[in-house]
Amino acid sequence: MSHHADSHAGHDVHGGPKLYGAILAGLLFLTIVTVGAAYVDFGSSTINIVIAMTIATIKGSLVCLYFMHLRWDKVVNAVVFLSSLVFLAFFITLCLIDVESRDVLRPANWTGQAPTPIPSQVSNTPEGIGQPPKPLPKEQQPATDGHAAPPKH
Amino acid sequence: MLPRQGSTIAGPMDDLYMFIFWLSVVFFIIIAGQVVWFGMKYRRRGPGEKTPHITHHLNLELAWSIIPLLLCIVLFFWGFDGYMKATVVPGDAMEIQVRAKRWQWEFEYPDGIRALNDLYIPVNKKIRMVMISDDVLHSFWVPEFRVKMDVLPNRYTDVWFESTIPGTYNLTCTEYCGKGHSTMRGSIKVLTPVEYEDFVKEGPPELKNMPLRELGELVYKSRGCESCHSLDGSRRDGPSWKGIFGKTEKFTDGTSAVVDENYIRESLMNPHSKIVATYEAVMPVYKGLLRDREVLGVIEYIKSLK
Amino acid sequence: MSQTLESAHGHHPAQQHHFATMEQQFSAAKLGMWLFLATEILLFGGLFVGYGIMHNRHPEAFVAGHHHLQRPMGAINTIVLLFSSFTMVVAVWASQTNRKKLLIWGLIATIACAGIFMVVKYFEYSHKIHDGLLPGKFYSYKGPQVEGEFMFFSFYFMMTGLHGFHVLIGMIVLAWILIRAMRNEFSDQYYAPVDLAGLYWHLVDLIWIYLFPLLYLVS
Amino acid sequence: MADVKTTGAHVHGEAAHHASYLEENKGIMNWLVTYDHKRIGLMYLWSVLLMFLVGGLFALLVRLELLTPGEDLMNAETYNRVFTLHGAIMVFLFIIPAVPASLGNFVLPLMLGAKDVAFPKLNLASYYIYVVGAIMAILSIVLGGVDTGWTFYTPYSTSTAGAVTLMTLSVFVLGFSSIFTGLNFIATIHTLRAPGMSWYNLPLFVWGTYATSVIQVMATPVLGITTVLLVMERVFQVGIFDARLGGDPVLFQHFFWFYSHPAVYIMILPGMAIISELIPTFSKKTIFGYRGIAFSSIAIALVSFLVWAHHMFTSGQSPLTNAIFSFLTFLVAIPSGIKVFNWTATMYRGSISLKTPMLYAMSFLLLFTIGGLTGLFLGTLATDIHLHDTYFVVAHFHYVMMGGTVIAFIGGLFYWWPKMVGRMYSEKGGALSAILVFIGFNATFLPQFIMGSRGMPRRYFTYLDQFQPLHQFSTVGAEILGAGILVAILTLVASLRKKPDAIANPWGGSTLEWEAQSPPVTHNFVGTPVLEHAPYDYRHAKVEG
Repeated sequence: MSHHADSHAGHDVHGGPKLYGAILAGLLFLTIVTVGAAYVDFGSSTINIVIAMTIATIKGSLVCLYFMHLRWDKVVNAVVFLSSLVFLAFFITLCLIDVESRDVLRPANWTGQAPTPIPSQVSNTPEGIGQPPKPLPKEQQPATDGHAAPPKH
Repeated sequence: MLPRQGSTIAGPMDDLYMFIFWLSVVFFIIIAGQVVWFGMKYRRRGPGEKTPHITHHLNLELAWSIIPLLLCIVLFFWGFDGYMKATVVPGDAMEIQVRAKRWQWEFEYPDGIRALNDLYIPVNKKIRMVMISDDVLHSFWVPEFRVKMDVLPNRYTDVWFESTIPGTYNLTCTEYCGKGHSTMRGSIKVLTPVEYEDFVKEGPPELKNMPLRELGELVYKSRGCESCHSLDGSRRDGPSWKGIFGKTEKFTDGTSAVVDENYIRESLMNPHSKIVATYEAVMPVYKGLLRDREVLGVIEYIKSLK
Repeated sequence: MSQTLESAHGHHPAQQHHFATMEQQFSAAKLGMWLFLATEILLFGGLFVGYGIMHNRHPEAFVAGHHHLQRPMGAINTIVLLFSSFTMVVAVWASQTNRKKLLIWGLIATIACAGIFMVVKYFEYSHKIHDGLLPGKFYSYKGPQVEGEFMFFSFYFMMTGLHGFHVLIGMIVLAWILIRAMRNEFSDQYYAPVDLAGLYWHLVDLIWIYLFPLLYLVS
Repeated sequence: MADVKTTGAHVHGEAAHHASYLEENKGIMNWLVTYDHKRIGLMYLWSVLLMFLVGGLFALLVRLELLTPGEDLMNAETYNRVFTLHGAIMVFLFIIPAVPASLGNFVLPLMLGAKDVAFPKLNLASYYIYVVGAIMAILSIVLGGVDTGWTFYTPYSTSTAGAVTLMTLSVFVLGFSSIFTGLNFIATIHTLRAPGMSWYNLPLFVWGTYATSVIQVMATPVLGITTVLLVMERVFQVGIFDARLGGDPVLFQHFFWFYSHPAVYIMILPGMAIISELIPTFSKKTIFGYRGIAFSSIAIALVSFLVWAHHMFTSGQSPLTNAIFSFLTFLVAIPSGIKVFNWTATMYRGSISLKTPMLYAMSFLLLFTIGGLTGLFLGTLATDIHLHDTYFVVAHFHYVMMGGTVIAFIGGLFYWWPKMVGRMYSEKGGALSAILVFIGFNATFLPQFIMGSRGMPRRYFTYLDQFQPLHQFSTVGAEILGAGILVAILTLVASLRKKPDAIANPWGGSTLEWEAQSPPVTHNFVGTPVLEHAPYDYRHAKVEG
């Protein structure tokens, strides 16, 4: 590590208010672009999200590289930071692969439709999915093993 | 080591199992043999012993990286093949609906017959179980068929098998589901085609000829009556059956009635119409779950409990 | 490594006994901070994964839910946070170059921005609470809505809540740094605490850069 | 032995004894606020050993209950709580911190020639966070118990009664303790290596601990957020894991295993790291394939993040996901295999001394091999369908966790004990414990492979009569195993009553910690150690043991 003339601790001083100001201007500009892009439909929701996330990633990179000094920092710190992103990417991708591919490899007679549920006194058919839960009255709160009351719709 | 092979997929799956088993035995003997043999042969004799300075051996290291890797790839494809065969349902399977709830298995045949815990199926016929859970996760496992699949709430999962030998097979829950997890058992009775027809008409063969009182006792033990109704007069979630026949019961709505054949039948079919005072309406509805003869059996059994 | 054996400049009072040099101490501290930031990313990451999967499952509900958020408020907060990052990085630069006044004012500006952020958040939250747009079983919004819309608010509150918590922690840390700066503890010889607090603050900003489009600009 | 030049007066054999870290600043208060990594390591050691005994007690209760089918000792609800606590305590309070936080804390800076870890205060904080987490976990037993299994699967965990919320929060807290330990070690290894100690001169224990720390830092935060989401689901019903509200219970399993599979390697990698020290020392021979072992640790750490869903082959996740994860699972098997082969190759033509630590190391090799090979049955899709959630799985992971990690931990404890307390223990006691543990362990868990294959599901309070003989065999084995552990602990404790008699390097070890006196002084070395030879280079050895 080279020793900078005015830094006895051995660290170079990088950037300065001018550079940081320029980065801030860039970030603000990109914020306007993101908000603007949100009002435009680029065809599909996937493309819209990809565009929004791309802009966010550019902004994030500017913050990391300049505000967080990664551009000038030791490589190991960048590796640490990037590996957290890589593991996160694995997490997201593999979870999405599962959720998106469930039932894809089903046999020919599987139509992808849920089969008719068994008629039963206790209604637990998928109808009513996605309704907000209602607060349970006190005595119905999960209390005894195995008889927790499901939120009633 | 493995239970008997009761389905068409059991054979191929066991071949793979035995392959991995012998592969493991070979590797274990190699490694354990070295450890024990080196431990004896190169045991330290004195304090000044010198040892050779061997740091690595590239070819040897490559060999024991690549050979296991190749074996693992073989295992993966073999296992994947077996998995697809075991999980992709053939198109011509008979569908049986399964509803798992703590802690019992409910089945429904295509023609609407329902059964609790005991499933009767014809031999040599592809069966697809379409499963859903009422509460928490369960898992459907028949060890002798080598099939297992979790049962989820609000989502259907399926499992299929084709049994090859008539007989009785255990069904167990393998996803932890609470207090009754280890008794959440069922049985799958594989019938010959003739027996199966008979079953569709008249119910399970061994029950057909059973004396009514014995049949009633069986129902008491196998259909969950036991958990709420005692036989010795002690209080559980429902009234004890001891000496109940002929007694006059008071109900929560203030009325009362004598416990007779009709009352017992009504309590089974439509239990919530009359609730005995001081008890709660927790009795499940047995309409469609019990055959006529089983209802008679329960009545006879209750009569016999003096 | 050869220089690490002896320090040519004697010991700085802030140097701990187990480090040979200030440089070694600084790079250890910085690496430690980056590792901590990595854990923060994975902590928030779990929420992002949950959001992504539930968004895929109930897309209409998430779009409908986000219409209850006020984009201008979100945009203002984005600008406020970006600006605070700027003042923070200037403060770090000031401490590296012995500009004590600028350091103090930079820190004050950063804390002030964080305060503005929290005030805006307070108004947003009270608006939601008033409308009954609360997470989980407390959701009681009665107006027209799409099935599953309550789940958007579960995520809205969990994600902004965890982020807001980090802003609060950041304010406390920065206030502590400010006090130390006013006591003249930092110089071009020793500015690690300012630098590390800055890294933390930029991460809080970084996460908001993603939260803003995900929550306010869903399409 | 790595030749070390020390600038102080420390010379082998005739060194003046300096006041050790145990003798300086005595008094309980000095211990409780110490920043010394050795003292913190010892405090961790007593804590994890206590937790090990508690968890072991629960294990014996489980085995006793299973002596016969039906209810004998406890009812089903109690049984469920007991096995949950056994699992949760053993995993979160014992195995995960066991090697890194106790032995690692003590040994790692010594091996690096450092005076302490990079962040001593954080080290102490991490210990107290652990204590708080442990107290919360114990409190949850008193406040209603937990019966979810250590895996907290939803929707059971979100609907059952008891102190699940408190237990979950305890796991959250313990996670931070683990993160801070890992973070501290990574920074230490990067910045505090002795002069001359390049990455390829690091002892393999350090490589293993480094790989472990990477997982601790990168995976544990996901456990943190998972527990937060679980608590949110329980308290607010936010809906993410609740199928009735449009959530996905299988998603919880993804979240949980994204941490908990790498966590399996948090548990086993330090065990492997210890074995990589024991085998060369007691074979008095340089390690075979240093780079192979070092890189396989890193490879395991990285690939371990990509295999989590192999716990979910029958969970209802997609067949495509099953295929991907089955394949990746096989990839993680290779580096483990490489290590085992390298260890046995190290013994080849060595001068093998069958001291207690080596007996444990050899047990490890046999048991871990069984554990690893039985993993093949479970990684293979078709056979996993049959074996998933059975006693086969129970036996498999006990072979890895107990037969692997715990055996290595005890071996490491015997190895570094003289360094830690300055006393030699009775070799007879040590050898007896190693043999009892080996026999007891196999008697306990080998029958469980057979039971699982034959149809015995796990987490069962009662079982079919056909399994009774095997269950009884297993229970008897567990008693022998328990006795072996007890003998080990008594042997170590008995040595404390003697006068200090350990020399600096009783085993002829080649890594830097053996250069410090036994027990070391507060700042580890008198003078600054400089490494001149690679570790495990026995050509330069001056044999003492």
